[in-house]
Amino acid sequence: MSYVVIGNSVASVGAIEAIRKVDKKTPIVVISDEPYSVYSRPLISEYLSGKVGEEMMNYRDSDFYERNRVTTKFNVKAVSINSRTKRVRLKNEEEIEYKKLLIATGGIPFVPPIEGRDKDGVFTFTKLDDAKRLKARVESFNHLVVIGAGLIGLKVTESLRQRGVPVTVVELSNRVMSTVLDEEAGRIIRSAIEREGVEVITGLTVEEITGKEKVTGVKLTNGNRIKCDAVVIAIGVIPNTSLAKDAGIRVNRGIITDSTMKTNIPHVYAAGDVTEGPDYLSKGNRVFPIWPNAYIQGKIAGYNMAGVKREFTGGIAMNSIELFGVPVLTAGLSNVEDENLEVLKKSEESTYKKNGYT
Amino acid sequence: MEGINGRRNISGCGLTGFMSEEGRLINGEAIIRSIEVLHDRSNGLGGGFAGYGIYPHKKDFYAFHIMYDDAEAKDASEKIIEERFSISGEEPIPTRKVSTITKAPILWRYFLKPELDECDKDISEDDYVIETVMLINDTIPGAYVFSSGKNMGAFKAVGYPEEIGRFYRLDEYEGYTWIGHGRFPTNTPGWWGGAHPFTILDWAVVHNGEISSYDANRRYVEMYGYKCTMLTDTEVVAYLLDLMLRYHRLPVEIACKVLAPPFWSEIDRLKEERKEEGNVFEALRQIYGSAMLNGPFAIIVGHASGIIGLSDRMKLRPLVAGRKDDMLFIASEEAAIREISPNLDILWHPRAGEPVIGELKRTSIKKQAKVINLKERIVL
Amino acid sequence: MMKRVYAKEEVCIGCRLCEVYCAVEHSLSRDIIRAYKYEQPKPEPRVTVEEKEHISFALQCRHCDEPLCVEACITGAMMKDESGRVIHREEKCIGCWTCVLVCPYGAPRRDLSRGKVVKCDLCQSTGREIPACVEMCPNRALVFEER
Amino acid sequence: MKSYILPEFKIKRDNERCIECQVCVRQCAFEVHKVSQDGSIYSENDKCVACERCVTFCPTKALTIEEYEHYIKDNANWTASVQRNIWKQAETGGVLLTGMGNPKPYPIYWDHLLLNASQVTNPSIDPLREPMELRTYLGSKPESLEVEISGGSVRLKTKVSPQLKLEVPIMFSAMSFGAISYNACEALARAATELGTYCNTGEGGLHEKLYKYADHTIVQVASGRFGVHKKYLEKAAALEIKIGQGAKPGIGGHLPGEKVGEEVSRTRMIPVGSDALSPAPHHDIYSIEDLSQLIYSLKEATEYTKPVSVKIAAVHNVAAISSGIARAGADIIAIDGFRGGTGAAPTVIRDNVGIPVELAIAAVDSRLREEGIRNRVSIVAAGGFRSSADVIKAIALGADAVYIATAALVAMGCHVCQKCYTGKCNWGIATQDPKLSKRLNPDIAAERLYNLVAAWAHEISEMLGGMGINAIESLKGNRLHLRAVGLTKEEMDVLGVKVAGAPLS
Repeated sequence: MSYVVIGNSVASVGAIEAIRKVDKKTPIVVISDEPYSVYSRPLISEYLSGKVGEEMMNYRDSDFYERNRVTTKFNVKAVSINSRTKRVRLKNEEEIEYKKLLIATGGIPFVPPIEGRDKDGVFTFTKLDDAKRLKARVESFNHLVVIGAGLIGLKVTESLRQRGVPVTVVELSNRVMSTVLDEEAGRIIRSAIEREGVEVITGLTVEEITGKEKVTGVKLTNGNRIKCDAVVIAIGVIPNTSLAKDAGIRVNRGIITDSTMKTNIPHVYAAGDVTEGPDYLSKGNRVFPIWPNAYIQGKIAGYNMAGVKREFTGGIAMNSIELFGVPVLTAGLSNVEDENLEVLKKSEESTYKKNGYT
Repeated sequence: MEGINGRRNISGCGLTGFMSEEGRLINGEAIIRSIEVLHDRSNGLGGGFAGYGIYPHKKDFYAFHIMYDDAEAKDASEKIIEERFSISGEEPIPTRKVSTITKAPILWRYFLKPELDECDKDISEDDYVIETVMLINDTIPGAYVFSSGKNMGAFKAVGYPEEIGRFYRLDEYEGYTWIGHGRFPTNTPGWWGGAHPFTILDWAVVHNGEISSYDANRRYVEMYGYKCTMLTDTEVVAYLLDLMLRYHRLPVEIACKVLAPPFWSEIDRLKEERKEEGNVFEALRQIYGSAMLNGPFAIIVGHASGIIGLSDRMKLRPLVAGRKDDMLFIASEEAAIREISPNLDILWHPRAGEPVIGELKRTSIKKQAKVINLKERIVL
Repeated sequence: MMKRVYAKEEVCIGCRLCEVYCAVEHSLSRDIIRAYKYEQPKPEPRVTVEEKEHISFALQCRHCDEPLCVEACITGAMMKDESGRVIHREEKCIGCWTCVLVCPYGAPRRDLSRGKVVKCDLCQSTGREIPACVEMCPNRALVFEER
Repeated sequence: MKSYILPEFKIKRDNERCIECQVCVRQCAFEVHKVSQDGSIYSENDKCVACERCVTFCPTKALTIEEYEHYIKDNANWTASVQRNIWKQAETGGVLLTGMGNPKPYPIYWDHLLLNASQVTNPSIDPLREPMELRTYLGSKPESLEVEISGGSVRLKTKVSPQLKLEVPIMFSAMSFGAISYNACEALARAATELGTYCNTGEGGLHEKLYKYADHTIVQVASGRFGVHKKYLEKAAALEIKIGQGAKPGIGGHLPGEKVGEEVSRTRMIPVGSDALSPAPHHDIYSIEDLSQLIYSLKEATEYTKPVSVKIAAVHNVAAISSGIARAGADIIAIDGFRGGTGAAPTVIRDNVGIPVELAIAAVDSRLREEGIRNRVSIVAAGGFRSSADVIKAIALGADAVYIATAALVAMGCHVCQKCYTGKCNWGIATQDPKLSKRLNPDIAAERLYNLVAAWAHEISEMLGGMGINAIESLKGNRLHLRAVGLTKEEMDVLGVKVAGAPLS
């Protein structure tokens, strides 16, 4: 019997590396509906911009699976889990029995029910294939609208700008990266974006994507229209929990795990963007769709699957990203107003620092 | 002393000595024969002898052997002697003509009894004698007392030792202990007084080597009233022995361990194994550090009750010893012993710093030095 | 067990020569004057002296047993090699500074001229047995040992 | 008041070599080097004391310190330093202070004494092949020993008073915690322990953390009695009553309050920040019999288990004074010559009071021998020993051992800038500033001290071997192994040596 991992991104790698630290023998099977060896998902915007080529996307060296004695089942979707027989059924009818199972299916883009969202020229941007699809056609676009000025939205915007495509960003909240940045920081980023010739519209969103089959424009909630030939919906990701739900695993927003990353079903673990794991700050559970968190959860899951008890001490939101030449580093509750917090701010020419202390 | 006299001599020499522990008297010819073998170890610039038991008829008198450059020195010295002693006899030291022995000084001997006056009451006769010897040697130019013990005498001159022995007619003396020396001084033409042995009271020392510690030793003994008029390292050995054995009453083995002490590493080891003994040697080096003889040496020391042979603690100069019946032989070369006792019971090469001690068993002479039975000799 | 660089605060004199020699060691010419005066980009040290009043110590990558930088690195540029060193493969670094964010010691440094992170490699890349900062510390305030 | 004092030194910075790493800026406690607004580095000459810290630490050797060239009209009397001193006093009205030993060009007798060596007649000894003994015992020796031999065993009947065992006849002279940093004290104590010799607390008390080196520590009882308590006397191998110091005979000491921090305060048992004033005389010693009382009080207090040393400055009447000290019951007399160092002394005293230690040792050794009491005390010579040659010559003159301090400081890094009294020692030695004192890593300093003394010991062994001597005691007072060059008859008489080339007697 094997360790079976569904999903092949960073949480999966974390689990494999942890398992192999303590268990060199038991086979590991990795199932992925993508055809690729593990790649760096955050790099897809760099791939789009051309800054990195496909070979640079590899997150681990090419001998990673071999060295860790991992059997890969790529380009095939896991369709169901039978927790009673401890089997995973693949779309190609194959069934794999597991000793321990890790669900690391990640997130899927959140696409709100905007009218016209099925038209040709509407993209999401979370996987390499998304980037490839967009990249294949990017030269042909005259104007692009990005919905959402969060991390993904702004990264895709930056990449598109670097490819010379005029872009308009539409953000429902009153500032960019509103979940992590305060107003002052948001202003700094916004002006950096605008300096690059990108139009940023806040406080509004797209009500409708217009065009017959192909996108020709968007209509905003204030009635304004913007002409464009493509739209990237980058509002956020939500946990990809359908497989788990069908197997009777307890799911809230994400798969609920304990501190050992175990679900409510014996022998089944979850890690990464699909989970709703312990939160360090609130002491509750929370989805943390961020890269380091996914690795650590994967690692914790891996150790526990291999019989070494390790606990996840809770995730902390953190991000480091460079946007339009401005490095942005945030960690913890970077955007809360709480009078119990002592906040130190330091603003110089080109830097803005803010530290909160309890 | 005039001219080159008294310069410290650097020398490499032949030594020999023997004794009858039973006190049998042996003709002086034996010591001449023994030293003659070592002819090549001397260069004709000095030699000498000391014999013990040679003046049985005057055994209670201090026998002074004095060399005078001139009559003036003799007069001045005799004035001192007359003031301080009653003279039981005086005469020239008998010599015979030997063609190679020339430029002899006036050689005179006296048999003396100290006359201590009121203010000398505190000091012993021996000290009184030493004081007199120092006084003459230090203050009378051209006079030199080269022998001052009882029932013993030193004989020394410039020349090859065997010639010197014949010059002094040693074949006419009989003694139970004899020591002899042939010199090879390297830097000074011999002066008669500079020849070995060096003596004080009945201590007579013959020596091969150079004492690098000389000035440390000299300044040490001078603290106790000795005057190193000769500025020779051999002289200082005589005074050190007198100081340690007569004044400090150290056992003779112990005094030898002062002159040639064990290395600290050996003492440290000894302290672990035999603490008391280790403590003794540690204290010896602490207290008598200035009396240690450093540099290469082998010495033979004669005294009224015995003979001592000793080499430096690295044995940079040769010393060999042998026994035949009650006879103990010590010499720088085996040949000097074999010459007079071909069939030895035993012959050995003492280790560095290990003393060879001979002791007169039937002595009528009650000497101050503590007498130690040879069987009790401690060997490190 | 692996050898690491440890600081002895009590004898760190805050001279920052470790920084100087580290930068030189990782420069192109490895000659102090050339490196500082003529090389572009300027060589960056991988060690920083932290200092406040009389307290000072040199800090560089701790080569953690479970390095957060390796876990957090989004490109796989950071890795822990078999000897235990945390190695940063600059060719895979895109300058996202996530390692800078997550490192509890503040060890990775930004080389802004190249847009890459630089960090201590225990002088592995330069073939030294004892890291330059340790060997050149004039007051033995750095030691390279197993603990 | 406008100061007329011109700088003494000039910093030269080779801009071709300066990499602007700012090491010099960070290393200079006198704040000579500064970073200007544009990031370039400049130096203020007038603050420089020529301690060479920056020069030594500059990684590119871009710095040199030179004498500041200012024209003083050629004059043998009114030299630049004379004028500078007058300006300083005219501007402050104070006593000129200085540190370290007398720098004036008085004759150095060591350099007029030459050692002997064996040739042909007497084999020299190779210390690499043969044992070479430098072990020395300090303490009062009885005139003779009584040894009993019986039944093949020997026994010592004389009780020998306590002796200090030195594996090498070089000790570290008194330097107080306060005058020097804790790290310097620790380094000295550790080196002394490893070398099998002794360090000396000076009058600064003994820091508790150094109690573990007690077996290699001589504790001083000086006029201020700082840090003297029961435990202090217990945690010592020997006790030393300090009467005087070569750098400042006849005057007391003054440790400014700024140097009296927590640790110094606790060790010296005085309040933090208070000046530590050592009176010029001991207020309970006004004559030799008072000294005797103190000697015996200390012996009583330590139950006659430790030797008691008395340290005096070498002054004109040193021989007679030493005789008195020996007769007062001291086991060791330490004689500190006029080149001995100090943490702080009035310049005029340091440069003009006392006599050379060479003459002092010779005079004292001769005098004690004349009086027949040389055994009763050991003589330790101190004050300006620069090399193993000085040490061996001192022993040949009659010293049992020597104290070194300036050489020890130099070994640890001191560059003899003479600014000890400022407390800003850039080498971390003569300072209590935690930022500066940590510059002296005791590991390194102890190693350097060890190396220095080991090297000297090795050289002494070589020289001894050359003289055909394999135990240091055979050189003690062995003045025949010394010959004089360029000295007057009177000087040679005091030294008890002959002119080079004269015959052996």
